[in-house]
Amino acid sequence: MVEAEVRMPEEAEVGPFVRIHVTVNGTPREAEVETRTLLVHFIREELRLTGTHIGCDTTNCGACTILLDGKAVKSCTILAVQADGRQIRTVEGLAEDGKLHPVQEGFVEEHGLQCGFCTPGMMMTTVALLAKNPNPTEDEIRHAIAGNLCRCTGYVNIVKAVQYAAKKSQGGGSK
Amino acid sequence: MIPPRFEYFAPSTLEEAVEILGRYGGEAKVLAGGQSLLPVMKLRLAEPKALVDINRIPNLSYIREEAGGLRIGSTARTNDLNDSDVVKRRYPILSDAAAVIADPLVRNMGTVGGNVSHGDPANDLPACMLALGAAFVVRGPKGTRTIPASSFYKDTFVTTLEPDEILTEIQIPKPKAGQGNAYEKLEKRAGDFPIVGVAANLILGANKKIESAGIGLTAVGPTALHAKAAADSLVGQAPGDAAFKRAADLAMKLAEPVSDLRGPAEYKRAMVGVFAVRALRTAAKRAGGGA
Amino acid sequence: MELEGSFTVRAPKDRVWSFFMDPFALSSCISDPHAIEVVDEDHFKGWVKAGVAFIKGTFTGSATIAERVPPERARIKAHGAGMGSAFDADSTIQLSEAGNETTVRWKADVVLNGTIASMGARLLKGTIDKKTNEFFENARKKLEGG
Amino acid sequence: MTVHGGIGQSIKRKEDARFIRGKGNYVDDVQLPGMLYLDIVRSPYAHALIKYINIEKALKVPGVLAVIRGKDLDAAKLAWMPTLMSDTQMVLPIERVMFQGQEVAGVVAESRYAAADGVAAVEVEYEPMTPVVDPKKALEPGAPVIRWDKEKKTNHIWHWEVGDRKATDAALKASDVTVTQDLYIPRIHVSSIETCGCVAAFDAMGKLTVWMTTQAPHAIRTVFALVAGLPEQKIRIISPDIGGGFGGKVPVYPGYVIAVVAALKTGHPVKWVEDRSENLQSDSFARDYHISAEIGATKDGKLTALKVKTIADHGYTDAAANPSKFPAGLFHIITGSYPFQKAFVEVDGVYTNKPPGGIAYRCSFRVTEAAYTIERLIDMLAQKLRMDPAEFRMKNFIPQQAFPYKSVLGWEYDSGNYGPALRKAMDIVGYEALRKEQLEKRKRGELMGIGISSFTEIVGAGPSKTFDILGLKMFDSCEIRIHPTGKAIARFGTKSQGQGHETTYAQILAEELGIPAEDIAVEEGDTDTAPYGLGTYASRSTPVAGAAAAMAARKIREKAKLIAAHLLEVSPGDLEWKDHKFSVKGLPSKAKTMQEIAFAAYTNHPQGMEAGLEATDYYDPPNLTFPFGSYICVVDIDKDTGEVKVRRFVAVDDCGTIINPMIVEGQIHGGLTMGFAAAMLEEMQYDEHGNLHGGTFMDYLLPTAVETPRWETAKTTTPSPHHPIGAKGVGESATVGAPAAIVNAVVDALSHLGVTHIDIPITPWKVWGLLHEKGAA
Repeated sequence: MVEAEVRMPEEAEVGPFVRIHVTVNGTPREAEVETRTLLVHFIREELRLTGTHIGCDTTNCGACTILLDGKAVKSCTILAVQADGRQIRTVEGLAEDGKLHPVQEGFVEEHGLQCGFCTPGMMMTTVALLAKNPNPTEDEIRHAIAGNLCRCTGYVNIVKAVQYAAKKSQGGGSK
Repeated sequence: MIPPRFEYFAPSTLEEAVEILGRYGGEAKVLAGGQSLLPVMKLRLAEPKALVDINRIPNLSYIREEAGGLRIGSTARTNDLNDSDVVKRRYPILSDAAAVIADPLVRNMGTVGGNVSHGDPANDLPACMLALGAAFVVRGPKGTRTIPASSFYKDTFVTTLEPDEILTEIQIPKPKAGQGNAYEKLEKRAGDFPIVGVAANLILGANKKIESAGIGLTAVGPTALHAKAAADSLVGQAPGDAAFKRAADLAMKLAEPVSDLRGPAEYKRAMVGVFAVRALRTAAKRAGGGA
Repeated sequence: MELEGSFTVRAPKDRVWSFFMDPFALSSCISDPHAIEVVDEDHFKGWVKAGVAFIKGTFTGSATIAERVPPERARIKAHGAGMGSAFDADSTIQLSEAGNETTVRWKADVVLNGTIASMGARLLKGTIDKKTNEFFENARKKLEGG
Repeated sequence: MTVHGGIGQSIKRKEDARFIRGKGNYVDDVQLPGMLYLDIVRSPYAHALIKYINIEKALKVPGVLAVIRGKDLDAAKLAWMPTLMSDTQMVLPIERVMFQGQEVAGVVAESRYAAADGVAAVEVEYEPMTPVVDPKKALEPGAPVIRWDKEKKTNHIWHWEVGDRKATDAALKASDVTVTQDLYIPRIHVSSIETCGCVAAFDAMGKLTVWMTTQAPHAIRTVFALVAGLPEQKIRIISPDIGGGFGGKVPVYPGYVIAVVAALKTGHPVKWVEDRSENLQSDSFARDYHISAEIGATKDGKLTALKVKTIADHGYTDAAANPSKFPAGLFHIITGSYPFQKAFVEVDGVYTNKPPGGIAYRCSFRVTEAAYTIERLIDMLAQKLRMDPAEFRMKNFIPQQAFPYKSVLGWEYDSGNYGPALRKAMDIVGYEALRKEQLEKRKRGELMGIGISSFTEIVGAGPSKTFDILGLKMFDSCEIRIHPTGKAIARFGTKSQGQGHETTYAQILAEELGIPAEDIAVEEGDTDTAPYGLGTYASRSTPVAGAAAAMAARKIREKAKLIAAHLLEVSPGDLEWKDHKFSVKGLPSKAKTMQEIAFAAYTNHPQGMEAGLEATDYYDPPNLTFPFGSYICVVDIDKDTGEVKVRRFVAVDDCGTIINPMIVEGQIHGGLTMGFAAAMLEEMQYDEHGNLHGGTFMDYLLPTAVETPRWETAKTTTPSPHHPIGAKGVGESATVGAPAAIVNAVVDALSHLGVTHIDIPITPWKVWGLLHEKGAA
């Protein structure tokens, strides 16, 4: 048996805490969070929406990308409290009543994912891109996803997936 | 990586914000976009006692042109510069810079005010502000004051902003006829900090000679550098490589880069020359001065 | 990082020497918030809150007078830890008198390890350099003033 | 008649359904009741004595339950653990730290946040020691010996050599032309987007379950049993969804062991997940080979001999995940695609104050180092001989009729056909036209270059006579169960990390059994349910486990044939397996499908025959497979800045029979991108004190979509003669082949200035420096 000092937890002051209200994928949520709680930890551990991932901690990789009031942002570099009163959309909120979002479809059809770890963030960035620019050129797509790192695919098929989604969306697919 | 604990305030007025900053006397930090601050806190290289989130203060994120020129509220996002039509048409240097600041996701959070006031010599906007002769409006306990960009940057992360002052607005003079400007950045990889960056602003007179000029340098000194001598050397000259190369040489002399992961000092110095010429050429073209 | 410098003050060698041997005099040359505690005449410990602007942390550490050749030469080793990092400074001062002036030649070899060296280099480059020079500049001022 | 989802079809991936919904199950998604969090205190020094570790303050941090130190582990004989190369590695140090970022203590707390606060509160006093950073200096007499714990008082770990030194020297001496070159292949980091981590939990019966980011769960279980002395039936390793592996998730990292100890100590499940800087600072690196090579040829351009000397920087312990008998991996594939008569290769392993590891960068055991070296040297020789590099390769390739080909360094290449692959790449890229363009551009003083790499890979470790890891033979396995309704589940000893095993394995089985791929569930990664296997790395899954799938399926067919004969009331000899069913020879209408046979296997099987329809196969490959390819890269260089832009990159790969073309192409895209990253961007730089510069993604730059080239791919198909379905591995070919093509293109652009070599990564300032040196800027 390993010897080391074990100390049982005591009720010491932690925090400070704040109460926040957010709307997540259409559902209002309320919680008490430590002021330093990162939005990504709030989403993953408090809301148990684990589709949003953590890859780098320094706002480089984009695995934690979500939509905050419709804008794609990196939730590892935002405090949960900053999201108070705002709209959050995560990968879990893409499919509507079982129907895949065109972006999700695109990633499957064009083999735009391999290990799947960067995929939710990549898709959220794509959703925001297409909302702003429904018909992006390859160059615009590549620049738009420059803040999302993928180590598996080499991006070629991700670009195709985005183009697929763009076409599909214009063909009346859900937005 | 987890940031240390801190008190959090989200004041709804500037007065309140200034008062809180004062109360913490240098131990509180303004939270705007947080894209530079939070990573440093997560690395525990910064442990402010309190964060003052100014994003809840109304009317602080505008971009509009007035009689005096462009007015940018300090919490306007850097992507707003990309989306702004007036910026694209009349202040293209800001579109140039905004397009190469980190990546689109960071630009959705990062603010213009944060970028110019953070004091990081690798930030792209300060050099542009120096080239444009911008001024920063700051609010403190004693009211507001206006600081010219040229006297704002003191040292790495050190500006003339007092601990209890907040940058509220960036003021850029209205473009004159015959004005053109550009920002050229050399980076190792898309979204990376610059190896070097050069901002250039030119105003051509009726005689097509350069009437006035401004040049700012990124990432080649403890702060963004105001290449005044380089800019002044252009005044009265016809826009063209001869004049541009002379100015570039002066800019290279001013630069004091250090060797690091983004290249050896001598390379960076040389690139200041290359990018000064490139920025000046584009500026001249945009000014309608050919070149 | 090897740093060095020198300054000349209008003060007798002995006074300059005793100044550099006095932990509280030295402590008064550190402009950052700090505290110092004398363990014995050769050993001190304490803390200093150092950095640039908001990028700063508290370093706890110790200093040792490793060598003293009064009133000529002394070697001081300092060590500190904080911000997931550690610094080790090995500095020597060399005094020489000419008329009523004393010249102080100082050398400092400062090594930084850990988070700052590894991840904060871009942020904190040049700080050590500044801090060290600032320290000796303060010493000069005090000696001039006194 | 084809079965749906059979071999050769680009069916969509089964696994995607959960990933695109955010329903993947990665280690950090595992949440258990009462779970605690482990965070790790790390050393700021590359080399230091630990004077004391003060945990008082840490234990006062709210939520912190325990702090684990080396001395605590020592009591349980767990302070040290063996590496895969039978060296020893610290779990937690007792007296010394050996690299910056090394684990020093573990803090266990109720939350991630409390654990991090606890880490910040642990006070460690060190006494700095002189670090050994440069492996060449490490070998100099009088260099500090860093492994104080070893008998042998030197930083030299081992010497390994193969080939005939004398004969090679003689052949080089006799050669009309020789080229000698030093190449440094820098230390790089695999940086899968998911870092490493685990969740360790003991149940009431003392059974340990560990959800772990591992590419080799079965081997890990055995290592845990041997190291911790736990009975193996009481250890369950579950490798859930893995967010990229590329070799970085093969080793046993100290964090895993500390988490298990913490779970044991606290009686709670414990989660440990690295942050990115920990991952970069302490996890397995790749490359770090200091190479001196010499190559010779006759004046008319026939290759004669190759000699290579290498110093391998292993960090403070040899923890390279190599097959045990191959301390330098398969580096002796270095004769590449060419029939050298004489060759000699030697490697010396060296200790330095850097993190341990080696090979973990989407590379099958040092093959990248080999392919890069030979393809660079071939170009340099062509340059010296003033021959076109394509023509020079064509002239020297191992001829098709020579296969199976025995290389002078002892490998038997299973199959190859190199000329057509290169020709195809040349045709696609328009090689001759590009050479014309280059001439014209040079006249105008513009810089463009064309680079070729015609590499030979070696994957599918491996035959049990030579391949084992810590004695475990490198077979792999497949177990199939066919359900009464004709659906099936198949389990494997491997573990996908994005390669799409759930789809490709199902396709092999579909082809072999006549059951549509969508009716076959594929499971991997749970040691309680899956058959034993050595795991997924070094492109071995298709060559080894894929073969096991085919063999197990054929065992099923054997039994199915008897059942079909029983059902059709004919003798088995009258049946043939045709169009994915058993039919009476000459009477195709009299047939039984696998579905009908499966139902009968549970409801109406012949008297005396066991019920059920199951089979397991442990496949011991007779040889490795040797995928190959020819890549052509076209670059343009900005003279003012030294920036290199990859204009085009054409990759022609040959990996034998292709199971799913869509997935194979995806693997190649990814491999090319990692090859590009190593050639252009990535390097782990250490200062003279052993600090890693750039320990985050702010400074360690992975390629983004912007600079990543628009890959153009094509294929030739030369099946492996010894693999049941003729397949070879492909996951790493592109990483192995790409760097040389890029560097060759850059050097080609500058060759007229007298430039003959540039070390990777090719930064703009290196190119700019050369242009200045040659007075061309």
